[in-house]
Amino acid sequence: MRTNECRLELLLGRRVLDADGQLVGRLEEVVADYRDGEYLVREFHVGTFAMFERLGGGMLGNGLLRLIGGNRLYDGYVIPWKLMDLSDADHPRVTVAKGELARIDETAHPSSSVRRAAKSKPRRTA
Amino acid sequence: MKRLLELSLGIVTSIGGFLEAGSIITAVQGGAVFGYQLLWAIALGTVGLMLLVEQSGRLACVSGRTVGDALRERFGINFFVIPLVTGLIVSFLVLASEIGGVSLALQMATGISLQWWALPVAFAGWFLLWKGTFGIVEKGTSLLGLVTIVFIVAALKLHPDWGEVTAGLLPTRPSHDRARYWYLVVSIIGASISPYLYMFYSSGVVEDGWGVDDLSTNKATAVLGMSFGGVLSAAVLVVAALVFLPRGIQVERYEQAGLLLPPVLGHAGFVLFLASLGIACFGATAEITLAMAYLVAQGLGWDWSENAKPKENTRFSLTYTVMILLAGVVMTLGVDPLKLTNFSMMLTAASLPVTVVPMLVLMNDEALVGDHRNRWFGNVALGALSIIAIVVLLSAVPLQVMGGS
Amino acid sequence: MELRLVHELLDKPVLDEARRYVGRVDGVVLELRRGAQPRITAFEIGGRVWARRLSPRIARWAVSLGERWPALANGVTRISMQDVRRTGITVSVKCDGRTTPAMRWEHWLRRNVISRIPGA
Amino acid sequence: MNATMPTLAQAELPLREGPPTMSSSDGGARNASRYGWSWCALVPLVVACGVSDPAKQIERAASWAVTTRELAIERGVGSVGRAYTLDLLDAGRKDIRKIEASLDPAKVPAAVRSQVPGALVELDSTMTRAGDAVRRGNPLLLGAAAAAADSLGHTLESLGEQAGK
Repeated sequence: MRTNECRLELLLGRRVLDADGQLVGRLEEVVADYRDGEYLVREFHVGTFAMFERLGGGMLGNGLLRLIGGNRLYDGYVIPWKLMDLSDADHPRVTVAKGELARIDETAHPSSSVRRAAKSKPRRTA
Repeated sequence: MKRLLELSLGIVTSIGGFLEAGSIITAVQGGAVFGYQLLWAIALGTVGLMLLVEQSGRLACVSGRTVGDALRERFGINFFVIPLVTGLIVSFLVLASEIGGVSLALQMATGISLQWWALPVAFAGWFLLWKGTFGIVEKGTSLLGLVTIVFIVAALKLHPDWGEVTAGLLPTRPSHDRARYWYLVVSIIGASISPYLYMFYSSGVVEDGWGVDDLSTNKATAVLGMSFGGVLSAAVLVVAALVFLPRGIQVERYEQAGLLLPPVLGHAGFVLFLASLGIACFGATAEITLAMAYLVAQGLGWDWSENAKPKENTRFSLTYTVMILLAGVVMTLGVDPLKLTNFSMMLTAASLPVTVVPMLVLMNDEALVGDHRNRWFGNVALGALSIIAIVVLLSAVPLQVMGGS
Repeated sequence: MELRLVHELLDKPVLDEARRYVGRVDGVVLELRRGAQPRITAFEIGGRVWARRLSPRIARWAVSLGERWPALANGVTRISMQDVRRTGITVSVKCDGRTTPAMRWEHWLRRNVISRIPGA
Repeated sequence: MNATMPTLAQAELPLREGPPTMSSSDGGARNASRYGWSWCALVPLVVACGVSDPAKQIERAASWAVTTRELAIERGVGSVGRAYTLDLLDAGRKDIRKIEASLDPAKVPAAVRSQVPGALVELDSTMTRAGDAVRRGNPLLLGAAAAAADSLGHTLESLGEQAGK
């Protein structure tokens, strides 16, 4: 494995800290664009269900929490590729403070129940 | 017309395929000790199974993904390993108890010990899977399984007091043997809602190539088929309540169940009981073995299909070969089939949350089922079932120790 | 065209050009480049790959298992993203599944085990 | 009791299921999480615990007495098979012997303590006589065994109730 390679499946669910060592959340999704024959990573979606953080970021856990209206608790951030430092695969870090990151727009979430909930409710501004 | 044929065949096969070692033995023991009091557990189990079969069928019709596929794809390998490992352990024990059921029926008919019958039975099951297609395995064994209607005939012949029977449908607290009562409630639920059933059913939907326009057939098969199956299981309990309870016969040995039908139907009753036990358990043997191979192949990404020739998907066909022969070997070691059946039913009930809870997420995932998602009713029912499954899981260990026969 | 790696690629079934079921996307390889967007170079299929996701102990056990039966060890199939035609519920790729290591186990069993059982 | 239960992996319930949490840095992209993945309902290896309560054991003996009577009657009219009858009688006698061995006289209430062992011995001999009758195919002997089993059933049942009080 060449040194500058890293594996998505091992990154998934990792806790991501920001520049000040604050917890941003767990890595949930990586979004890429297909441009001139290549798939290039555009952004990382990182988030946690605040209270349920200790329960771990299992996909089943997230799925269930989203189902029972967990998105009011969901604290999600969009991290552009530029701001993500993956040099140490065990400890992904964000190069800026958490406050400066854009929040995840839940209205674009694949599952419609999340989208509906997000639309119907004014966003909680951090 | 094709749809009507498919519908009727679907219902008939779910009737024939409903009873197996666990549902027969738990119903006989329940009726013999508590009369009609446990009918509500059968009703609850049947409704739960109806729910899960309809939903897993809908999942497969709409997305073309079986339950096994969806568990791996939606939740990743880290979670999938849990239903995989628990599913294999539990299904293996149930498979061994089914082979035990067939072997015992042969022992009761011939006097030759079931330990000699175990491997031939396992081999026969393997041969059916090796040479047969999905249709033969599911439809064939289930059509033969219609012999189990003898329990309804026996129940009607005994003229039960229908008032008391319906009273049994309401949950009541036991007057005696409290631990034994709740142990049987959990075993009955485990016997009716077995994960291998909806894994097998959803794989069957994909094998038969059902699509969105088969949703109505899927719903009818699930509702009508399972409810008739529930009636069958209730009939076994009613007969035991009317034959064993008044005489004070408690089922300590599997073979005692052979005395269930003779007082009602004479020699024919004895022969039909052996046929019912043997055929129902043989059908279940084939189904469970396939369900285990489906779970492994779908989860780990091997090609799978019972309709294809074994050499076309070797890992799938060798998986079921190893599973069924290994289970056959277990029964030759002299494991007591009654204790194994009760134990595996309890374990099945305890392992339910691992597959029922994820269904809540799968059936609401628009990427998978689109606008055929669960309506509020489906979610409330499945949510209630998940809570029951978790309560059952938490009560499994104490009940097994106190109530275990 | 947007691709959500976890939701539309990871763990999804892989079909080759003849729609043969080759395996599942067990891992996705990202190439980190200084000052440029990370590139998704390939995805991998193989027991060793998903074993590593469970825990290092299981990963080591899977590797040692592979060394003990080299014929059986189907190794790791790496398929370049250039060959990916479509993603979503399934991932279809432009290559012949039969030549990939993922299917090696299948062929080995067919030659050495299944052929010995009549009526396969 | 010949049930050899298969041992089940004892695994702790994973409080945290799913991908990794705090990862220790022992180098390499080590998947740092540690969770019990072969979680299967914490069921320990269970040897079905012997029913030690004397009242229950006497009831079990009463159940076998009634089973013997039913068996003799059904065999008499030819409803059940010969091999089946002998097989069930044999299994019953084994169970009766197990009850005899595990019945602790101290636990049995004084009122019934004297009668129970005798009843069990008589039940065992009745079942043996029934077996011989079946082997010889002698309906008279079989009828006698059925009657004996019937009366034993009643006595054991009443002994069981007294023991239960």
